[in-house]
Amino acid sequence: MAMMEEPLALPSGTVARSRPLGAFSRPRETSGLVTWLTTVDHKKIGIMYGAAALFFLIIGGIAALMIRVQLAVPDSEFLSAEFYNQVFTMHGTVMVFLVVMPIGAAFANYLMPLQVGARDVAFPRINAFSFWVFFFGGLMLNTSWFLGGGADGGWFNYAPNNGIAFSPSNGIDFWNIGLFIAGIGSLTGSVNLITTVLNMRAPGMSLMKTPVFTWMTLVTQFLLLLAIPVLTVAQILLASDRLFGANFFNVEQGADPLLWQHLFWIFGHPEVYLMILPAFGIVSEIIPTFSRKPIFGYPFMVFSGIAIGFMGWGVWAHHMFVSGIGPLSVAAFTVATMFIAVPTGVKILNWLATMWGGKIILNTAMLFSIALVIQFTVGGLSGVSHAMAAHDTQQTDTYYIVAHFHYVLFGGAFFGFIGGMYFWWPKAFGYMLSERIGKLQFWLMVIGFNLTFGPMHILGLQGMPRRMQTYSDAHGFNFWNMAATIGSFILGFSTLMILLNAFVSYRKWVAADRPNVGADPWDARTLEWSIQSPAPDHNFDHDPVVTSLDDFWHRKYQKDENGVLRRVATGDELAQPGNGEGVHLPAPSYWPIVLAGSIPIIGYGVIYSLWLVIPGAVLMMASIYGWALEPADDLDIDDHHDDHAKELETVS
Amino acid sequence: MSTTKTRKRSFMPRTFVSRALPVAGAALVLSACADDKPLNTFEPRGPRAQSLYDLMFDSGTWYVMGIVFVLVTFGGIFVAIKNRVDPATYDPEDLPVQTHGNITLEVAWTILPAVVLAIISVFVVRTIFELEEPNEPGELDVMVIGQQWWWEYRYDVDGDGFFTDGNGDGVVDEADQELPLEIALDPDDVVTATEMVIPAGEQVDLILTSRDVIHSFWIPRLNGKRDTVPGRWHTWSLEADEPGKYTGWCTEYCGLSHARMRMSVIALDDAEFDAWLANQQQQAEVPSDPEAAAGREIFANQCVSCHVIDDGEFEYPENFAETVPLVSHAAPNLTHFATRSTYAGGIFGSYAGPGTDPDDDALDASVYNQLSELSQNPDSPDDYRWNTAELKRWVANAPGQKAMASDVNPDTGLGRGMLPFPQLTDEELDQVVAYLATLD
Amino acid sequence: MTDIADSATDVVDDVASADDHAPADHGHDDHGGHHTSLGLSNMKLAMWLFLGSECLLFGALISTFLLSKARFITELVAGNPRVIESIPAGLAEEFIEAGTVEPIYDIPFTSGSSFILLMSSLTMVLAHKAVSEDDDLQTKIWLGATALLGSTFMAGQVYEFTVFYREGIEYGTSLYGSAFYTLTGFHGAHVTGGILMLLSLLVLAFRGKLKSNRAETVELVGLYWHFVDIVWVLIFTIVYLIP
Amino acid sequence: MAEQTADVAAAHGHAHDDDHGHHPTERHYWIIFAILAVLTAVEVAWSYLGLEGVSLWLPLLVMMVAKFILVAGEFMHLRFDTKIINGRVFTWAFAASLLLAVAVYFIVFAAFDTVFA
Repeated sequence: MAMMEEPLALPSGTVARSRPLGAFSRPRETSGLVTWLTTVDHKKIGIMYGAAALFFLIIGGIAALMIRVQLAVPDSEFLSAEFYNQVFTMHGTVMVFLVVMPIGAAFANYLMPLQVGARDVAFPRINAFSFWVFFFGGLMLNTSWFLGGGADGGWFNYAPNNGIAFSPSNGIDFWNIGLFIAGIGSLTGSVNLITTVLNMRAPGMSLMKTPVFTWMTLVTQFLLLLAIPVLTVAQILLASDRLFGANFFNVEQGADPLLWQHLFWIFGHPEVYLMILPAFGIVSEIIPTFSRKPIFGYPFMVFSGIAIGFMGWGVWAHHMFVSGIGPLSVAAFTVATMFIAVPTGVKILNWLATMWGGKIILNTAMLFSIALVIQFTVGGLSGVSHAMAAHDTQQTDTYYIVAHFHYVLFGGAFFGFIGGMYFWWPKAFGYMLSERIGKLQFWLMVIGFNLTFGPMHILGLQGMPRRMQTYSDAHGFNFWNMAATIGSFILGFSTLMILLNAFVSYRKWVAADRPNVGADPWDARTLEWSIQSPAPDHNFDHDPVVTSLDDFWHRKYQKDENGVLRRVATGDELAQPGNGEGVHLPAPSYWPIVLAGSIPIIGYGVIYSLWLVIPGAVLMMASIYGWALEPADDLDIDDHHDDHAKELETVS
Repeated sequence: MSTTKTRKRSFMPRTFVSRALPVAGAALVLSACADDKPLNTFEPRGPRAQSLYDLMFDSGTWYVMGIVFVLVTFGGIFVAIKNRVDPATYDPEDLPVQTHGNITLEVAWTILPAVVLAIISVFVVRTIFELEEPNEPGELDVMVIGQQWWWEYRYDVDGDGFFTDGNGDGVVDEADQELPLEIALDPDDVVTATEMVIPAGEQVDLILTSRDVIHSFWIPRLNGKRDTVPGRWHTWSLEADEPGKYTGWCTEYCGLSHARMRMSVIALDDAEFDAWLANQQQQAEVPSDPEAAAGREIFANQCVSCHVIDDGEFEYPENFAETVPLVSHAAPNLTHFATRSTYAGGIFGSYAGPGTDPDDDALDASVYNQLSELSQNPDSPDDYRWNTAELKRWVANAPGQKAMASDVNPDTGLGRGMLPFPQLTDEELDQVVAYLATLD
Repeated sequence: MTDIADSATDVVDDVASADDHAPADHGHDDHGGHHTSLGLSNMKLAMWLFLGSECLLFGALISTFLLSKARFITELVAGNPRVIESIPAGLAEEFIEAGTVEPIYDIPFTSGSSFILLMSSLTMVLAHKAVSEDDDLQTKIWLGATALLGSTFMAGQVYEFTVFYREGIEYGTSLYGSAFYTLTGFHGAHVTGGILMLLSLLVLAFRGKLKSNRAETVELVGLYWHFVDIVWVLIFTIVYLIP
Repeated sequence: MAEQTADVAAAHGHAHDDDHGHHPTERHYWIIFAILAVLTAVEVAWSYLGLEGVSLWLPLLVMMVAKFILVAGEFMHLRFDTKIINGRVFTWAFAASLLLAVAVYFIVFAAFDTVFA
């Protein structure tokens, strides 16, 4: 418990004197843009992850709508083949790497430290660096639109079609380097978050007392930690081929193009789970809260999550059932893939069992969660039909697959994320989102989503291949494509309603001059609701001490002498006041953003001119040393914590 | 405690859910069974596709999926509606029974799906290996070569397995896979493009490979798909129960004109197939008609650096020497161009007339061998005619008709599409097309 | 590419080792020392996680090398003219005859450089021991020795590359060349990153700033350094000794 | 509450000792290094014996693994990894990743038929 009783050096709100640093002193601003650029606060970083993801969502969403417009009618000439190929590639890439993954990271960053009762993540500056390097990598990827066109190889960019001979523009280089850079952020982020979960939990919070969301974050980050390097290697091989004339995918030199597929999917399948598991964690918090019951079978929920993460490593070749890997491999991967349905099925049934016999408050967050359960089930079931390798030869690379993974990633993950936003919005921003707009959004999204992607099951089984710029009237795909296009516009509009809701609700809240919402507006269960909303900078005034799972709830409700649960206190009564006197917080820093900014310079240099690598590398080395030598800002701290500063004086 | 602001009971359109879902389900079944979908996977026309179709029913997978779907969907909605409380009037102390779990139940729903899946996987594994069974000796082998953005087929007519069994040990093995693609075929063997003609009722084994990037060969009503990977030789097979046209589509994303890389399989009855084969084994004739002869001259000047027409007279560039007489190279072999009903990667019809839409499966297989004759017969009751105008447009400016990267790669000598020929006059185009019409 | 990977490594390492003001990391309490859920240092945990991640990275690179080598030799033996053209005339026959690419390796030389890298692990661990005992002189000696041995190893690598290059094994000419240079080059980049960290520590040591309270920083750099050594143990056996 | 706090404090109070303190002696490190050097010498010698197949690569791999374990266990102090309730955290974090890497890439080899061909 001592871990939270920090040196009480700084009265909150006061800024420490900063030591001159040569280049930068630690930033002193308390408001404005600079606080965001230099923040090391996990909550601000989480919000920035979310904002960046929404920004990229708009790019990916516009691409999606362009695809749907193009496919609305047969023989359409809305987009050229060349541009269409870029659009669907970038849609997939942006949505996977720059939308779903960072929204997961947003929730993990914002919530996980609060849920484990920590004051921040283990390495706050690295956390900021992770965000900025992800964001700059994503921006760099998207600059390809203006620099000769986006990548055009599909989001998994199979070799040798990704080679310079078949894709001579720089699009795939941007895909490669941009994602490589974003991957650095994922990797450092995963190390950081795993360390936080494992090592910074509140006193008494054993691993089996941590909330399910935190567990899923842990599993997710382990998947990232171990999957990203495999993609990195694939990207290194590709970059070597494209930019430096290597031969890894040069068939004429005896290379085997399937190497790319193996490497990509060894990464890619864990990737799929690391996109869905955070949403599983989110609904595992929402459903118990609004069913007024604890999660059904907590250990099963945890272990099934671990099992999914673990089994995710043994099934990658089910993406390659038609690649010609041989019947033995196909059979082995079929069986392995089948059994992934078991832990996912356990989760679904446990969510239903949690609702069973509950007192269900059907608000927006809960509706989104229920929709996740049902829609993910649809995606899971079509997944089982893909796992049947023989039959998959009829389904893979058709719209049936497109339907499948959108049911998983949109109907599953994204619905969970939107539900999570409704649930935690008051915690992050201090005001409630409108339930009326929320429910409208929910129903529009459900209708739009199912109208968009439901017909794709039919289209796929009718034989419509994916990644088709156009189709012919004779194929008979017209009706359902038009339906999907109509659905996609409903879906696009309804997705943006979260922003509309945030704006309208905020205006109303301010106009009505209402105070910040209380600590615990939902009568919820986990530690983040035991502090004020919006969460104060320092999170917890003092260490929460945890004795059980859902500790906060058990402090509110206790059994009376008759064994009947009674509310002994409201959440607001129990909540920490949030005055945070004397809490020492890590000071903001310029170095994470500067260091992260140096990396894309190297990236552009690798693509365009190696000379540009030199200033990038110099800036990077300078930032690393600047970072390492940056003093702790609080001069009152005695002993070795101060020696950064002293050391700096001597060095500089 | 809850500050949810809803005053009214939340809107839960039971009617929508309870009506729309069955309707959607029915629509799925109906439209999947409709027979105007030439690529429909629910409409098997051959034993391999049939076994894939049956797999999902025999193993009970569709039923299990259906039951789980209904249980979770309606179970979830039912529980949500039945147990809901009105947040405006809900007393937070009115707590439900605080169940933490039920080990028996949870173990049961861990084990039960595992057992079901284990049973299903037995069926799947069996089918996987069934699909790999080769055809009988003496039946046809065809090599399928994917290329941006059309398909080449090489028929091992004499059955010596020349391209499948280089070391003559009767087995297609790794050593055979080292054979370069440019090797010439035996004189009896046949090379063609875009349309694969097979005998109905016979299993045709395919050897799949690619010249450039990964493609995937898929005739949905005959079998599932398999990728053609450069540098690798995969095996796959097709069998059509009845004569007919079966369309397909490249299904592995293969670059710019992926959407325009289509193909079809024409299954003919035995006699028709033999006639077709005998014709394909002939060399093309040097035309006597002056217009066509002029066309041949133009072809000799402009086209032979990519296209092969085997009439024994053409002089080809040096790097073609080893591949002539039969093999196509950078572009389709056109020796019997006029016998094919489609061209340009199966997106245009060479003939107009009943059922000639390239993407439609309505073409009557029994007229397939006579298309050329019918088109030249002004009294033809079926009114087939040579698609002269479209062909002229194609020859004049192919990249305008189909997205292509026409620049020739100096390293590989391969173009990735046909060049435009703006230098050809209208008259010359007429002559070229007239020449092509003689290639039957 | 290696620049970036290298820098990624630097970022994780240098930065992790310096970022010790995570809020929960200040040991201002009754007991002294770090207090974390597991009772372990955050930074050491992070370093081990990072090294776990590196296992997957080098695993993929080694696998790529082995697959490429196998494919390359198969093509050679099969007599694929394009593959044979891609390597110098004199070597091609030698390769085909041996069915291997081994003849170009200079095993005694590489054994020497492997030994040097192995030795640097010893000096590294001695440096850590010295710094935790506040033995300034030994700290400087062993850190310097480690950096020197690492640099010697790198010099050997560069020499080997130039020999190969002169023999005609170029990065772009063959699958084998690409795979070999990428694997060993990547390892070399990691070593270079380690040398930079060691030199930074050495500067601190000479400025009298490397005391036992920073033993953990030295240990972290040591973990990284030993890991790089371990990777070479694998590469040496798998790439060089087993044809 | 106070009672709970005390319990928790006790529960939390485990394993405060980091692994400092029981590091081996300098001599120990030299001995380990000597073993490593000998192993390397034997490896190189073995590769010169002209053996082929299993008798060549199996002993080499065994010696490689032995070196690996020695460096990780002794120089990287995994042998002295703090034992806390569920085991040795660093060892697990590293070994799990390592085993995963070995398993995954072995399967890749199997899929390429280079191991079992």
